[in-house]
Amino acid sequence: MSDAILATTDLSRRFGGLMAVASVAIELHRGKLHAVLGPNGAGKTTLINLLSGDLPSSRGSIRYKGDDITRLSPDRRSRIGIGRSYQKTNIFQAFTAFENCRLAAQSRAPRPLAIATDALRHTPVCDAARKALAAAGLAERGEWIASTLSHGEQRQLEIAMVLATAPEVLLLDEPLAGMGAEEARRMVELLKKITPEHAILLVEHDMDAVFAVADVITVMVNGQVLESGEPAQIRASPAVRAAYLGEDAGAGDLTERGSRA
Amino acid sequence: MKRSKIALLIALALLALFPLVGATFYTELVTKVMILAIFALSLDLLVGYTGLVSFGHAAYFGVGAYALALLAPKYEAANLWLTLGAAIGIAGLAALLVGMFVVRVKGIYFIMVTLAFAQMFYFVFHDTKFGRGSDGISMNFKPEATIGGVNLFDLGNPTHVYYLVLVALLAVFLFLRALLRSPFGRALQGIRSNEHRMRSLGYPVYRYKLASFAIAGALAGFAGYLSAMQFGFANPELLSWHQSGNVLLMLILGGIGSLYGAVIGAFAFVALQELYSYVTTHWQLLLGATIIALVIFLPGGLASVMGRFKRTLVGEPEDE
Amino acid sequence: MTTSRQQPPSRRARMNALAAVAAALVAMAGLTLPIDSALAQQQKVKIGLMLPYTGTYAALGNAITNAFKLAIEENGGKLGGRDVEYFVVDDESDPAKAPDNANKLIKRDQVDVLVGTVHSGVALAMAKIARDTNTLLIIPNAGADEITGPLCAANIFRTSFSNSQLGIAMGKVMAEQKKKTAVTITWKYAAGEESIGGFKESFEAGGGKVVKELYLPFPQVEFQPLLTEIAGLKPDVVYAFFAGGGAVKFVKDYAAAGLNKTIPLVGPGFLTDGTLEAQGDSAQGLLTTLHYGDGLNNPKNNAFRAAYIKAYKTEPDVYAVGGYDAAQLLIVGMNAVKGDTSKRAELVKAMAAAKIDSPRGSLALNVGHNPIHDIYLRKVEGKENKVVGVAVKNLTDPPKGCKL
Amino acid sequence: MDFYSFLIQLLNGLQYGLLLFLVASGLTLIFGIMGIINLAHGSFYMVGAYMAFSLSVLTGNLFVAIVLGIVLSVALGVVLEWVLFSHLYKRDHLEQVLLTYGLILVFEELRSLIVGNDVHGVAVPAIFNWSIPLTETLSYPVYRLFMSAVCVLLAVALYLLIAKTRLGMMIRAGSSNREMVQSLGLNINLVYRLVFALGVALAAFAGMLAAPVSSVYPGMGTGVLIICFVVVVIGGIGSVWGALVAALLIGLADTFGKVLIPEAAGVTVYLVMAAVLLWRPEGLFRRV
Repeated sequence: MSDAILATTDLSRRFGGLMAVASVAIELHRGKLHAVLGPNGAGKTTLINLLSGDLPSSRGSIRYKGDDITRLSPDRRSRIGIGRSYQKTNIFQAFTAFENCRLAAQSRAPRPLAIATDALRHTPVCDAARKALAAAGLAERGEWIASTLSHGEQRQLEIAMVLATAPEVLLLDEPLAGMGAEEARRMVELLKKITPEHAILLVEHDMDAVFAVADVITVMVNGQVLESGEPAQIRASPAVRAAYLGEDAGAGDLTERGSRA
Repeated sequence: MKRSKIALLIALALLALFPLVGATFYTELVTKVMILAIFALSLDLLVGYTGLVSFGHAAYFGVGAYALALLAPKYEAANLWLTLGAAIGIAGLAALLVGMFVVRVKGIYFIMVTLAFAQMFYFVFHDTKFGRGSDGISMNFKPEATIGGVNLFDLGNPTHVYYLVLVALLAVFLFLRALLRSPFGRALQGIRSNEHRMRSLGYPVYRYKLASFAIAGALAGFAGYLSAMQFGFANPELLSWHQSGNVLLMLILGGIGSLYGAVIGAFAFVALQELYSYVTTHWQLLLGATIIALVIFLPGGLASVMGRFKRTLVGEPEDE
Repeated sequence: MTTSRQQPPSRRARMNALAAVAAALVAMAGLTLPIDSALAQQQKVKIGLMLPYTGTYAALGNAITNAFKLAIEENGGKLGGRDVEYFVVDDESDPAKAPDNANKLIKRDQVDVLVGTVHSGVALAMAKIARDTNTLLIIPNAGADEITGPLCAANIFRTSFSNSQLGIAMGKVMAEQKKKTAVTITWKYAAGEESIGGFKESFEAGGGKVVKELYLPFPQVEFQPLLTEIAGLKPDVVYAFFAGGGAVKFVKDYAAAGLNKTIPLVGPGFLTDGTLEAQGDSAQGLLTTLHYGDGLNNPKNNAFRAAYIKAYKTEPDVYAVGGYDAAQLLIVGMNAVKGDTSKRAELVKAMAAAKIDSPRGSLALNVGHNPIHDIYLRKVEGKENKVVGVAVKNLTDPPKGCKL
Repeated sequence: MDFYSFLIQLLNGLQYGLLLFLVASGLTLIFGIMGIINLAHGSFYMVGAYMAFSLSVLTGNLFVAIVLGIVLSVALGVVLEWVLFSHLYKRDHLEQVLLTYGLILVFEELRSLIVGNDVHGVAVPAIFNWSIPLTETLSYPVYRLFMSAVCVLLAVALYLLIAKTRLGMMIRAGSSNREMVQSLGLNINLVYRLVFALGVALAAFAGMLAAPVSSVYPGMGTGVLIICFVVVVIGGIGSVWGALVAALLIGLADTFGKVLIPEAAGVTVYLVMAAVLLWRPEGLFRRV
C-alpha cells in the first residue's frame, strides 16, 4: 500500500438496483502496468469513470499520492496527473490530429491570459504534441482532420492525446479495440516503453497483449474483484477460468481459449 | 491565400471611401450597420466559437447604450474615453454576473435562460426610476473625444462618427481574430467541438465559458455605446428580445463560425430589411418567410455553413 | 506547416461572401438615390409621413394618414400654392429604429416637413432628430409631456394633446363632484404616469386625495389582483389610464368584478375610444375626458365627419382629428409664407399664432406649441362617447421647462 | 392586507397560474416529447383567440366556436408539422428557434392582412355571465372559475393521456428513443404529427377559452410567449407536471408581487426564476 500512487478502498457505484462496481480495492504503482480483465458488463469502464471523476462514486474513497480525491472534479484530477482515454472514441472530430494533441498538451500550460499570442507559436506545447503524435505512430498524420482518420488511427489519436497531457497515472479503456494487428503490436511496444515512468491501468480484452505487458492483473465479474495477482497466478486460477469461461472450463490454458476472435 | 487578402482589402477600401461618395443618410445607415456588425461579432464569439447559443445578447448591447445615456451629464458633453471605458466595463460585469447563472446550463436551457435574463434587464430600464422609464433617454450633448485638450473629432459630424465606428469595427475584428488564435481562443473552440473531452483533458470548462460570455458581453456593450452615441438616444427597446433574435439571424445569414460571416450577415440583414420595406408595408411577412426558407432550404441546413467553419479552422490560421 | 490534405473550398465560399458585402452596399446606395431637384418655386412640397402601419397601432397610423390627406385635398391638394408629394415610412412603433426611419425622410428624401407619430418613445426620438437637423415636425398624436415641455423647440408642433392635460381635466371634474378619495391605476410607462400625474395635481388641488397609485408592468393585462385591492380600499372614484386591448380588458374585468356598481370608473378618452364595440355594456355610463367626442354639433365637425365617411367609408376618431388638424396647421403656415419653405422663421411664427377651426372646436397653440383647446366631459351611452359638458374651457398645460 | 383579501388574492394567484399552465402545457408537451422549441407558440394562442372571436360571431355560440376552433387548430398543427416542423427533428435548437421566430413574423402579418388591426371583444357565454359577490364591493366572475375548472380538468386529462393510455406510452417511448421505436415498426411520424397537433390545439384552446376575458388585439401572442418560457424553464423542460407547479408558483408570485411591491412588479417573475435556477439549474422536475 505504501508507495501506491493511486489506491481505492471500498469503491462502489450503484445505478438504481444494480451495483455496477461493488467495494473494489485496487492499487496502481509507479512503473507497474495493472491490467483489469472481465466479461462485458463486469464494471471495468465504470471503474475507470469513477477513477477519472467522470462518474461520482456512491461509496468508498480514492486516494492519490496520499490525498483523498473522491470528490475532486474530472478537470482537477487531470491537472494533478490522472490522464484517461475513452473506449468510445472521444476526440475533436473537426480538428486536425495535431490540433487534438496540441489542445491536450496545452492543458498543462494553458496561459489563458496570453490572448495576444498565437497558440501555434508556443513551441513547448507544439513540441509536446508532435512528440505524443510520433509516440502513438501518427507522425505523418498530423495534418489530417480527425474525422478522416481510419478507426484504428483514431484509437491511436486517443492514446496520443493522453500522452500529450504528460500524466503520471494512465487509465486506458480498451486502447487496442479496433486497431489492426500491426498497430496493436506497436501499441504493446509503446506500453512497455512508457510503463517505467507511469502507473498504468489497462482495461483490455486482447489476452495476448494483456499477458505481454501486465505486471499485475485483476479480474472483475459483476462489479466485484474476483481475483488479483501476478499474471501466472491469474492464468492458473480455477476460479478465474470458471467464471470467465463458464462452468465447463477444461484444463486448457486461459490464453489460447480466451484470445479474441 | 493571397486572393482572400486582396478581397479583404477591397472591401476595406470600399468601406473607407464610402462616405465620400454616399449621401449623409447612407453614411449614417452604413455606420449603424457597422455597429450591428460589431454586435454580431460579439455574439459570434459565443455562438460560433464557444458553442453557447445566447438568445438574450441584446441585454448587454442595451447596458452599453444606457451606460452612456445615464453617465452623460445633463448640461455638458461627457468625455468619450471615460464613458466608453465605463460602458464596456459595466456591460462586461453584467455579462459576468448573468454568466454565472446561465453558463451552468446547456443547450435549450441556455437559450431560454438567457432570453429570460434579458427580459429582466429590459424591465429594469423600462419600469424603474433608475432606468428613466419606457420613453428612454435622449442626451442633449454628444460626448467629446478630447485628448490633452485637443478635440480629435466632432461627434456631431456623421463622417467623423463613420470613421470612428469603422476603426472600432476593425479593432474588434482584429482583436477577435487574435483572441481566437490564442491558447484561450483555441480552448473555446475545443469546448464547442467536444466539451466533455476538454474537461477530461484538465480544462476548467466553466471558467472558460464564463470568460467568453463576459468578453462577448463587453463587446456587445461597446456596440451599444456606439449606437447611443450615434444618435444621442437610448431606449428600452434596444434590449427587446427581437433585437436578440435579429442578431442571431445575422449570424445565420452570414454563416456561423466565421468572423467574416458576422460582418456579412449584418450587411445582408439590413439590406434585406431595407429591400423588403421598400417593396411592401407587409415586409415582415417576407422577412419571416425568408428566415423559414433559409433554415429549411439551406443545403444540409447549417451544417454546410458549419463545414466551412471546420475547414477554415483547419487551414492556415491566417485564412480567417 | 504544410497545407492540409483537403484544399478547403472555403476560400471560394469566402470570396463570393465578400462580393456579397460589396453588392449589399451598392444595392442600398443605388436603391433609393435622392433625385436632387434644384428647381425652387414650382417644385412640390415634400411631406414625410412617419407613422405605424404595422403592429398594435396600425389602425391609428392609417386614421391619421387618411385625415391628413383629406385636409390637403380639401385645400385643393395644394400647400401655399405648391403641389404636394408624400413620402411614407412605417415606424413599426419601434423606438430602436426611430433614428434611421426619421433619417430616411429627413436626409434621404429631404422632406420639407415631418409628420408623426403615435408611440411616444418613437416621437421623442423624432423630436431629437428634428431638433438636431432643424426639420419642421408636427406630432399628430404622441402625448409625451416632454415634447412640448423641457424638449420644446421652435420647429416642433403638436396637434393632439399632452398626457397630463386629460388627467388635469378629469381631476378638476372629480373635485367639483365632491369626490374625496381616489385610486389611480395604469401600466408602468411614461404616458400612464404623466396622465396620473395630471389627475393627481388637479384632484388634490380641488380638495381630493389620491389614496393609492396602482401600477402593473407593461403590456401585462392580468388586473384581478389590483381589482381586489381597489375593492378593499373602497375609494370614491377610480382613475384608470389604458388603451387598446388593455382598455377593453380592464373595463370588462372592472364590470365583471361588480366594482362599477359601487365605485365609479373614470379615465382619459382612450379608455373607451375605438373600443366600445369590444367593451359592450361593461362600459355603459363611464365618464371620460378628451378633446373630442361623439355628438359634437359644430359645423366644422359635421363637415369633417361627412367628408371622412364619404372618402374612407368608416367613422373618423380622435386620432383622425389629430391628423386633420396637423394638415390644417401646415396649411395656415404655408399660406403665410406663400409656399416658400425657406422662410422658416415666418412659417413657424404663423403656425405658432394659428387659430384653427378644428372639428374639436377652436384650437390654438401655447408657448411650447401644445394645443390650447376645450376638454370635453363624455359619457358612454350605447356605442358612443356622448359629450355631456365641457370639463375645462381652453385648457393649456403649464409649459414646465420650455424655454421658448 | 387583512386575511380575507389575502384569501381572494390567493384565489387570483391560483386562477392566473392555472391559465398560465393551460397556455404553457402545449409548449412543454411539444418540447418534452419532440425536443422542439416552438417560439410560435404565442402565435397559436393568438390564432385561437381570433378564431374564437370570428367563429363565435359566425355561430353565435362560444362553445360551438371552441369545438370548431379545436378541429381547425388540429388541422393547422398537422399541416404545419408536415410542411415545416418535420424538417426540424434532426436540426439543432438554434435552427428551431430561428424557424419558429420567422413563423411569428409570418403569423403576425397574416393576422393583420386577414383580420385587420382592430381590437375585438368576445362575449362571455350567458350561463357564465354573472358574478358571485364576495365583499360588498367585490364579486368574482363565474367565467373565471369555469376557466380554472377547465384548466384542472385538462391537467388531469393530460396526465392520464401521457401516463395511462397506449398513445401516451408510444409518445413517451418515441421521445426517449425515436430510432428504436421506429425500428419496432411503430409509425412514429404519425405519433409526432399527432403530438404536435395536440400541442398547437392546446395553445389555440387556451386562446379561445381566455378570449372572453383577455379580449382580442394585435400582438397579444408575444406577451404570452415570454411568460410561457419562464414557466417551462422553472418547471423543467418537457415535464407537464413541472409546468403545472411552476405555473401556479408564477401565478402567485406575479399576483403578490403586484400588490406588495408594485415598484418591482415586472421583475418579480424573473427574480423567482433566477432563484429556482440557482437551486436547480435544470428546473424543478427535469424529465430525465
